[in-house]
Amino acid sequence: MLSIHYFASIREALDKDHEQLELPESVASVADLMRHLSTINPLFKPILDADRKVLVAVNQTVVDKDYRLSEDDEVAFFPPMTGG
Amino acid sequence: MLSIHYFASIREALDKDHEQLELPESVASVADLMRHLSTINPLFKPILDADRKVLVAVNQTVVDKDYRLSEDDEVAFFPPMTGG
Amino acid sequence: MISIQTDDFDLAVEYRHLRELAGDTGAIVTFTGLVREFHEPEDPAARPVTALQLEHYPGMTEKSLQSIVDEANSRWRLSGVRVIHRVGAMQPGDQIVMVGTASAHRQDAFESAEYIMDFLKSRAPFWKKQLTDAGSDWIESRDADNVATTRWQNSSKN
Amino acid sequence: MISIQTDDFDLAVEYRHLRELAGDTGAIVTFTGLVREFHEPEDPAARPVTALQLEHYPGMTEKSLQSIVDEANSRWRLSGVRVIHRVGAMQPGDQIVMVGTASAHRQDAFESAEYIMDFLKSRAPFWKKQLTDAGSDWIESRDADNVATTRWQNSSKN
Repeated sequence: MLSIHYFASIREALDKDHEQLELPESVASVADLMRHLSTINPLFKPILDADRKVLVAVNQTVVDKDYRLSEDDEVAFFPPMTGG
Repeated sequence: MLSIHYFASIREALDKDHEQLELPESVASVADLMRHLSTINPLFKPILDADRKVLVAVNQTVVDKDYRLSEDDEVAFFPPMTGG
Repeated sequence: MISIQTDDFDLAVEYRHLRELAGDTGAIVTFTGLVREFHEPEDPAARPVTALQLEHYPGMTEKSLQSIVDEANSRWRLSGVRVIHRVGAMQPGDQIVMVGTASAHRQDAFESAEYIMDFLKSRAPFWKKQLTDAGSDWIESRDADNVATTRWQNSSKN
Repeated sequence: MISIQTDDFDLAVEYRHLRELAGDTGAIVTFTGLVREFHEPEDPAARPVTALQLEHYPGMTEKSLQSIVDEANSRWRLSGVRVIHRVGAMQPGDQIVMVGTASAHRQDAFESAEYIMDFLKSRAPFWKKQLTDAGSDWIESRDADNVATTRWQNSSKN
């Protein structure tokens, strides 16, 4: 089971901070997962279409979109960080 | 009247922190003054001979050895500064 | 030591701890970040911020900060490092973040504090939302902050 | 503001003053220098320092520091600068010097504090004499401190 977290503007756009998802067979990479989420959730599409940057972390480390997912990964989507 | 100040290791070597001196006719530059002081005070010579660096300030600004002195200048001799 | 907390912090206490650490410390640098009333004062349409909301990613934030501090410790000879980052609701003038570094040498203390702040700004999962009388909006990351980390790529100290 | 004093200082008080200054301050950097027990720990013959004596040139020291601070104010946008340098007798662990800078931006606060410290080290008339159980000697200026100022020659900020 994938555990997916959303933060900041993305959390607000989706109106949820967290969901669980059985890793579909068609999903191998992070990019695949993003396409899959857009398909099942219309709110997700504008987030990916917008020219704003979306960062992805898997198991609390930022990864590229071609990162290969495993069952039970913790995935997070968020905008560029603005600490300090 | 020149007012001459000595600081730190130079003050200790000369065993004085301050003296007054009528600007001699032979003295135009700081270098001239240093030669003159070496002549009249044997304690001054090793300070100039040593390879340690001597800095000179006139009227509280560090100057080169060819700086031209004026009557009533405040001259100071000291080793490289070590603040902080 | 790293803390993520909603509470305010006392710089004097943190400074005293850095000073009391073992080692022949000669230099202590502290950086404190405060909530600004105008995030982009160059923008003539900017309105004064009335409140700031700071969100983070529990778990990943601590891990990110720890790896930034670990890297600083490997690049510079430090006798102590302290990082505090607040989350939750804050107001203009409030303290958001502090970084304190202690070292035998001033250059190590300065550079490591700058290094930690540069990476904390764009590599640790924090997000800021500001409230003005015109509504609320998420503060976008500044290009300057994103490029600030690149200056450390070719400058391993030791 | 610049102070040359024999008394110790309280970083918390100075930080509070910098924070209270007018202006939309977002960043405060403080540097504090402490008396080290070993000035040159690399020297195997080095003996622990038991006391430090700090001498200055009354009048010129204040002028030198003021011109360093003026130059920092012209290079960076600062809402406040504080410099305190102690003179007289001190012991290992004692505070010798502090520099505090406040600015809207962290880079300005960091760079100006480093700039002031670099010049204060080798361009302001202070001299240190250390006492060990082997006697007393004047601390010689470090080459690193003398060259530290050169890095600012080609980097006017604005």
